[in-house]
Amino acid sequence: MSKDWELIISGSGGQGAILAGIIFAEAALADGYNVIQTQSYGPEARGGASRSEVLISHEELAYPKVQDCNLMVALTQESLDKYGSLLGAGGILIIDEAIDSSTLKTSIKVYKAPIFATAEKLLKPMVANILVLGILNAISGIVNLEHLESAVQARVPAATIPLNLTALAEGSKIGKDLASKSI
Amino acid sequence: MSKDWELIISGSGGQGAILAGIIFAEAALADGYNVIQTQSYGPEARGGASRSEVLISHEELAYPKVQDCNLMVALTQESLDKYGSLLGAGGILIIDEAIDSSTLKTSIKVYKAPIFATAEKLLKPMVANILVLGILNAISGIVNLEHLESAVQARVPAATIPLNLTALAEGSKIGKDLASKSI
Amino acid sequence: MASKFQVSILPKYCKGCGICVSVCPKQVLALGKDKAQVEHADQCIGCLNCEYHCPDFALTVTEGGNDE
Amino acid sequence: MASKFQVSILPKYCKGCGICVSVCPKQVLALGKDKAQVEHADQCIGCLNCEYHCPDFALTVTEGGNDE
Amino acid sequence: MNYKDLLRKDKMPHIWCPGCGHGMVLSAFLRALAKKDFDPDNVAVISGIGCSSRASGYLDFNTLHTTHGRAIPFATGIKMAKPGLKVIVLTGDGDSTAIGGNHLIHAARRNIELTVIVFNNNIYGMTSGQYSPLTPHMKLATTAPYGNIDYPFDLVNLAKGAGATFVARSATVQPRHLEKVIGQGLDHNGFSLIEVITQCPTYFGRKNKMGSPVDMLQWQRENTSTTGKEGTIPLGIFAQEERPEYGENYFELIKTLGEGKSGE
Amino acid sequence: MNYKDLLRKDKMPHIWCPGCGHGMVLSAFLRALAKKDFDPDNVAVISGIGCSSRASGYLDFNTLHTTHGRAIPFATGIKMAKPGLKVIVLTGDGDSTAIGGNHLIHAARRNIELTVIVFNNNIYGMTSGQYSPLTPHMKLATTAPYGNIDYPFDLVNLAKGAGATFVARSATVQPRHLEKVIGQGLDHNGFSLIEVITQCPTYFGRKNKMGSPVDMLQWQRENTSTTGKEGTIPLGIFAQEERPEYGENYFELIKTLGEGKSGE
Amino acid sequence: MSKKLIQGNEACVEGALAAGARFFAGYPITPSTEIAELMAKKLPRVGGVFMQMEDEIASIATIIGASISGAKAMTATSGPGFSLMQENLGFAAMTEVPIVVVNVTRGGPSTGTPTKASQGDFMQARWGCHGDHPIIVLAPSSVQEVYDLAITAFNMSEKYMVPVVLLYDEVVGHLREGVELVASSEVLNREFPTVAPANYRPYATGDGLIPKLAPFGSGYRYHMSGLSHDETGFPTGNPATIENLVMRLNDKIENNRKDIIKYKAIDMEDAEVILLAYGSPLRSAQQVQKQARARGEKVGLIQLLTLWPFPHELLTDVYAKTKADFIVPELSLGQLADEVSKSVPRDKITRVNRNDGALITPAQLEQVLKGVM
Amino acid sequence: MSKKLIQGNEACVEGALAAGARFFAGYPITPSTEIAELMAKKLPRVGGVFMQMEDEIASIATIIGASISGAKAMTATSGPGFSLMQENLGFAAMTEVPIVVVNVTRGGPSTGTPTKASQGDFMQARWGCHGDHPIIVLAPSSVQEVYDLAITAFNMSEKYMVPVVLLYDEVVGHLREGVELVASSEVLNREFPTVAPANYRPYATGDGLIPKLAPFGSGYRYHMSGLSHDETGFPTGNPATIENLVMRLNDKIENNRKDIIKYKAIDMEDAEVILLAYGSPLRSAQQVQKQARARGEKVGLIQLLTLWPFPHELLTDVYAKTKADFIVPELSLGQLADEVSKSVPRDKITRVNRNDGALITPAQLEQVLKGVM
Ligand SMILES: Cc1ncc(C[n+]2csc(CCOP(=O)(O)OP(=O)(O)O)c2C)c(N)n1
Ligand SMILES: Cc1ncc(C[n+]2csc(CCOP(=O)(O)OP(=O)(O)O)c2C)c(N)n1
Ligand code: SF4
Ligand code: SF4
Ligand code: SF4
Ligand code: SF4
Repeated sequence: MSKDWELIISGSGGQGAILAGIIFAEAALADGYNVIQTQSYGPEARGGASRSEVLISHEELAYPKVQDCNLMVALTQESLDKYGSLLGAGGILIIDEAIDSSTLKTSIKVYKAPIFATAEKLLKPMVANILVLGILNAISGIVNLEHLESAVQARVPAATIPLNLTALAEGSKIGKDLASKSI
Repeated sequence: MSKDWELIISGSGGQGAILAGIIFAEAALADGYNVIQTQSYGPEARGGASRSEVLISHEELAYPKVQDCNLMVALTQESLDKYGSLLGAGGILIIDEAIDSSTLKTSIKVYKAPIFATAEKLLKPMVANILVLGILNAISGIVNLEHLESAVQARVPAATIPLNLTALAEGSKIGKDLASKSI
Repeated sequence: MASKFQVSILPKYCKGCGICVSVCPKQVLALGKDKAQVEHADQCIGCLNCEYHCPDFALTVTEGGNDE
Repeated sequence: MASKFQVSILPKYCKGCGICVSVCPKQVLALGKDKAQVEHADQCIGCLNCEYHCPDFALTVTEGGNDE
Repeated sequence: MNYKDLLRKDKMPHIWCPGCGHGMVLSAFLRALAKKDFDPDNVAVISGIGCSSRASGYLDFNTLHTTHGRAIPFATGIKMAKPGLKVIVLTGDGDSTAIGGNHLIHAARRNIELTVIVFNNNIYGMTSGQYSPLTPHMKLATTAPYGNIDYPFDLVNLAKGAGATFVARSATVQPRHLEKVIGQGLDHNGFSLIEVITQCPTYFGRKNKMGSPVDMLQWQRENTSTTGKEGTIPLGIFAQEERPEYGENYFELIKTLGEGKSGE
Repeated sequence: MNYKDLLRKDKMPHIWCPGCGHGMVLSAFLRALAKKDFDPDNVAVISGIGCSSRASGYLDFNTLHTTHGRAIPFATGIKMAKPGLKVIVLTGDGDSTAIGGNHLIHAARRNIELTVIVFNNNIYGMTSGQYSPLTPHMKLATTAPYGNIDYPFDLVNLAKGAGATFVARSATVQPRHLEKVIGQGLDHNGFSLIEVITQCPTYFGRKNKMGSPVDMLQWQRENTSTTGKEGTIPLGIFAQEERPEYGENYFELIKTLGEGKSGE
Repeated sequence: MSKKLIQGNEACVEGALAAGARFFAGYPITPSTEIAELMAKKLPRVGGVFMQMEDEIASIATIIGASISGAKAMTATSGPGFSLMQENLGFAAMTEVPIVVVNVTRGGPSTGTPTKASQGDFMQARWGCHGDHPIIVLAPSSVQEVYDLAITAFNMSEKYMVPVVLLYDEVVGHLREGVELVASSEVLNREFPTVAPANYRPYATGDGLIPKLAPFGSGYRYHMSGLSHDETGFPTGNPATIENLVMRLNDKIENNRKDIIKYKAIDMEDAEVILLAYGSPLRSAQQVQKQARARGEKVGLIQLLTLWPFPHELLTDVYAKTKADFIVPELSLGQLADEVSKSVPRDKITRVNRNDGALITPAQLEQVLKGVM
Repeated sequence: MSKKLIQGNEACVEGALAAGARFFAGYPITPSTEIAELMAKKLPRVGGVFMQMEDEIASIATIIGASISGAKAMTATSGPGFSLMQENLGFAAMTEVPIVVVNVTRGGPSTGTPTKASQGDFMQARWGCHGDHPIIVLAPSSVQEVYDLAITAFNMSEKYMVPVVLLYDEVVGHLREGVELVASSEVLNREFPTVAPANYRPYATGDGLIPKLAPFGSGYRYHMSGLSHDETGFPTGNPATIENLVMRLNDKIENNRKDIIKYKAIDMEDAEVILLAYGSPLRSAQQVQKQARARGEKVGLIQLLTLWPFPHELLTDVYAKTKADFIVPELSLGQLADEVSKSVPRDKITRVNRNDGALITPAQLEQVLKGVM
């Protein structure tokens, strides 16, 4: 049974990696995929590094966790160091330009993007998680952008919707750029 | 397997039926018997009619409750009405002279004694339970009187020892009388 | 002299604790064999002490006395 | 003018909450990138506010100052 | 309505020992209740486990005999799911202040409308005479054969400290006072607690050589007072305060949300 | 002895969030303790479950991290089986007044020598921000999305009402005051309770828009007072009373029995 | 209707509300807390009551009280809190008050590993309480099943007047999947008495086994007690009455096993190996079973949806027909496999156990399957 | 030494004191209360501590604390209180603190029939607690055995650093028999660490399975937690460490089954029918077995003294050798028989159940035996 996408989004607590996973899963669901989203907590109820997993497939899904990760976003060096090895050969990795990915399997397609610089530019570093979704989707082309937009609108605080949609658009732009360059 | 004696002492709460059973069991234990003493409570933790059972045997005892009662003391009409039917054919029954035992099996040997009148005479109706032990033992001849005396001494409040020993002696006297008469 | 009040005791309820006897200001009640009983019905002044102190709902004091 | 007091910060412990900065009467401390740091060591009067308020046991104020 | 008509007559006489004060508390409670115009169908009486907690079974209302110590949370659920019910908790000193102590203080804190009547006989009667959190220091009990080294709660202080808005104490020797304060408790809009000093002649009395039930009442007469007599246990109302009731607050919230007045 | 030497350095930094007041309480506690001449081998620190209850793990004593709400009875057993130990309970407002409320009032009643320090951050931190019995009326929490309709305990009143012989309240914004009252609590012969107002910026602060940890301390500064300023939460010592300690009473009894002075 | 992406715990709330739950009392505990938090948000909006109690004992007592007043009531907790609820769970069973208790399981023993999944409470869910009486335990493995079984839990609870436990592990509670929020089964409500109040005997069940308990305040005044009681609800010491009561409590569940026991059995006919599981290990088993069939291996799958009463008749039957080997993956030391061993010979059961908080992966199961085939 | 006539509950106190128990904390409950009352009288006379606590939760927490300070500590309760103790029973198992919990069982469910015997807590004694970990449960059937097994309970508890439950029914607790108050086995004490405090890791068991826990205040400063922990006692999230811990807790009991499992098997060699029981039904079984043998019938008797871990190896072995029919009398709905059915085919087990508070009489058993022979 083939799973189209097995995605991991990781970061440090508070960066919104989990929310990003949920939004992407919701968009994929709207797209007609079967999806499962899970997250890992540390041994404590709160704090620590966080990780969101999303399975996206047109087939029925059973086991709810990533088995062969083929798509990864890591928002911090620490989270890449911790989870990078889960990304299989030929997988896609999206990271900030400041992150070092030199120790990963060479077959991995690494997309380095100015994630935090751009988010900072929008004056709100906390939108990095949404911005990266734009990049991710532009590169992977998994879901319909409209569904992604609706999912963002449904899941972020009402007051921050415009800002987050801008971030998503910025991300899409960056993603398209990167995708075109990498061809 | 033969059990020498299966004794039930019953009365209303506060009459000391349970204590009497314990004392008799203790005396029998000192006599070298195997003994088991049990008691029944009502559905409540307190109050109601009470009943003490004593098994006395030279063989090992297993089942701890009376199966074939052959010896019974009933301190009230109510308790005789309730438990009298447990006394088997040929069994011995000891009751106060005021109690009616006409509905029992005819093979039962009924000994009616002036239990409460005598106790009253000793000025303490509450010694009826010890007094009846004297009667019981004189009639059944189960234990050595000395052991019964020691058991009484060990189990009643220190201040009441002399009184209770008197009651025991009175009982023995009455019992011997009755026994001799019934021959 | 008949009292205006009647004190009735439900023997089925009464447990003979003697509290009513002790709280009656007029010695109307006495403890019989195991139960309270009315001894001097005519003395009752209807103060209700006995009924209100009875733990067993055994006592009822009613106005109207003996002619009821 | 060197202070009689030395303020040392354990960066491993400091979580950058900024409380020490806020309670220092002499603006000795400042929040750097994610961690508190000593900015005006010479101003310290040894009041211990910073150390006593630090939730992370990251601050130690010792007498003896720079010559230690 | 005659208060005795609120009894389940077919369950009488009750199981309490001769001279036990629990029946006197029950009598005063029924007299107080009979004076209000509650429909018995809308009265629920909840109790825990103990001699005192057997009280619920004798009353012709909706009655619930729960687990030891938990009458108050059961009552809380009954009340919140059907706020129109008048909910009364009849409980012992052990039931309410030992195993049930936490629920007592939290119900007081919430100010939920329950009338809690504590039958305080200073002992665990049902289990035959162990000391309770209200057994006075150095009194005897089966588990305090050398005298109780624990100190008791002052239940009035405890309830007040927990935030109860109505707190009273009375005694079986004062049946009219008792009836009156229970009545006031029943009228209170919020949590009300009435501690009733009552006698257990069978265990507390016997263990502590206090004599007959009549003697125990005499002891109460000498050692309690409604006028604050020095050296006695004070009887009376010790807190009576208006504070919005828990259910009122809650159903107000539902209303507000329903009207869309308050969002998240 | 330097108070920081009482920490288990290999366990540091601790798990608490940036700006969490729990570390400030711990610091004041260690400073107070370091001034006494306890042998660390004879100090036992017991805690329940919660962010605050993680405190025990950082301390180089005999430390026990128990179940939620039960630190006090565990501590009671430790103390009574080895009366020479100095036994301290570090606990949260949820741990000690919600699930653990009964044990708290009973330990206070018994007057057993335990020093109980309640880290009161007005919320359940460990489970991510539900309201606690000390969350003020109408404040927000994850389980009070429309404002908390419960009323909080006044913990000082509750402890006093239960019979505690030493009761104090301080706040993290007053580290010297805090250290002092903890020190006095440690010296007290009997049950001592110190409520400490502390900040949870992550949940209570964020939910109630109280700003940064620095802002939350400012809030404390404005809303607490050691001098009884009108409209503020009073800090200070609210009960300090001599009453024979539970263990003293007990071991005295053993002695008396041993000398055959008292029979049954 | 389109699917919504929601979490297991969210589905639990949605299911409960769809079933008519209007009362929740609880005490927060990881990993169940989202249920309380969502209930706090949603219940007041539908006129229901949410209460956060002082502890788990108060929580269960309060919902029993609420149900006695006629509300459909629920609480949610995890292992430590579930342990504290046992005494009053037994009270609800004894007095026959319908309630639903959700236990979202985490790693034990004791406080254990609160944020990780485990199935260590399998036996406790049935036997945690003193005294002898059955209850019903349902175990969803997907978010959709959490929703569906939450409704079923209330339905069975009302139908059989019995507490029902909804048991699922942290992974099921926290994963998000697309769910159709449409009740797949009709909502059932307890039956009310029809006799006149004067003739009402609450526990007189006539020919049936299930009492019709009138909500308090509905005009039927009666007595309820956790003591052994007779048909009127009053305490009894009569042995025959007590035996009748205990047997009826047992029979009302045991005699309805067919209706209560839910499971899915896939590809049984020719199965040589059967994977048997519930909860998150079931998900791995599903994948492996599919993969194995795709490879042409004769592997079947049994998913338990009802854990208690345990479907011994099913297993006995399946084993008799197939003589298959059973593989039983579980996040515990073997509680499930032990229970299976009452119906399937011990040496036909291969146990796959994991107690470290991690899941049993499909890869791990494939390994085991290889060994067995 | 001559025999003394004492009650089961009294023998429990005497045994505990003989084993070195010096701490009791409890909360009264029928039919266990005599234990607390006697402890209150006796402990202060031997320098021990008696405390009556506010509830059963405090009771068990307090004795665990006392044991952590080095005392041999005990509590006693009955069903409702035992239910309340479950959470902290698990804590003691997890932190490996020796304690003895006595459960004198009464009729359930719920408050049930407090003054009558029952065996409805058989499964709960093993599975009442959340999480997965074994404990030891011992079951005396006579007053002498109460005394002896109270000592054994403390011994096993100290030896294996595990909570031990002493389980007996109301009849055993209240009957009086002649007892020899002489310890039949040596008194064991937990081992103390010998390493220097600086090198002490409380849960490092080396080649063995049992930790050496230093009492608080003995110069070893360490941390204990109910969270999953490593050898130092501190919380861990490491899966391998957690798995090791859970397995060690299991193995320290399971690997010592031989030492822990006590039973009496009488007349097995040629047995065609075997009576299997514990507690008061055992007494009837004893009588019936004797009577049957006297009649020349090939009837054997197995008395369980250790209930948990359950002696499956014994039963498997006996069944393999004898192919006998089993008669299992019990005061419950069949919990014991169900457990037996893991080792003996279901259709070889005849159940004799009684739930009305009365005992299974020898006459009743004789009837059943007649049917089986
Ligand atoms: C969980 C639990 N623990 C203990 C008991 C035993 N028990 C029944 S009633 C009672 C004490 C009752 O005392 P109190 O509430 O003061 O009532 P009283 O009998 O004195 O009126 C106890 C300890 C129980 N039933 N359940
Ligand atoms: C029996 C039980 N119920 C619930 C929990 C979940 N729980 C863990 S900590 C906690 C609350 C902690 O709050 P508090 O004591 O105020 O400490 P804080 O985290 O705020 O410092 C809860 C409810 C638990 N561990 N055990
Ligand atoms: S009403 Fe008063 S006067 Fe009359 S009998 Fe009763 S107590 Fe006596
Ligand atoms: S000791 Fe006082 S003056 Fe010095 S840095 Fe700290 S707060 Fe500032
Ligand atoms: S034991 Fe005490 S409390 Fe119970 S009924 Fe008797 S006198 Fe009343
Ligand atoms: S959640 Fe709150 S209480 Fe817990 S560590 Fe963070 S700030 Fe402190």
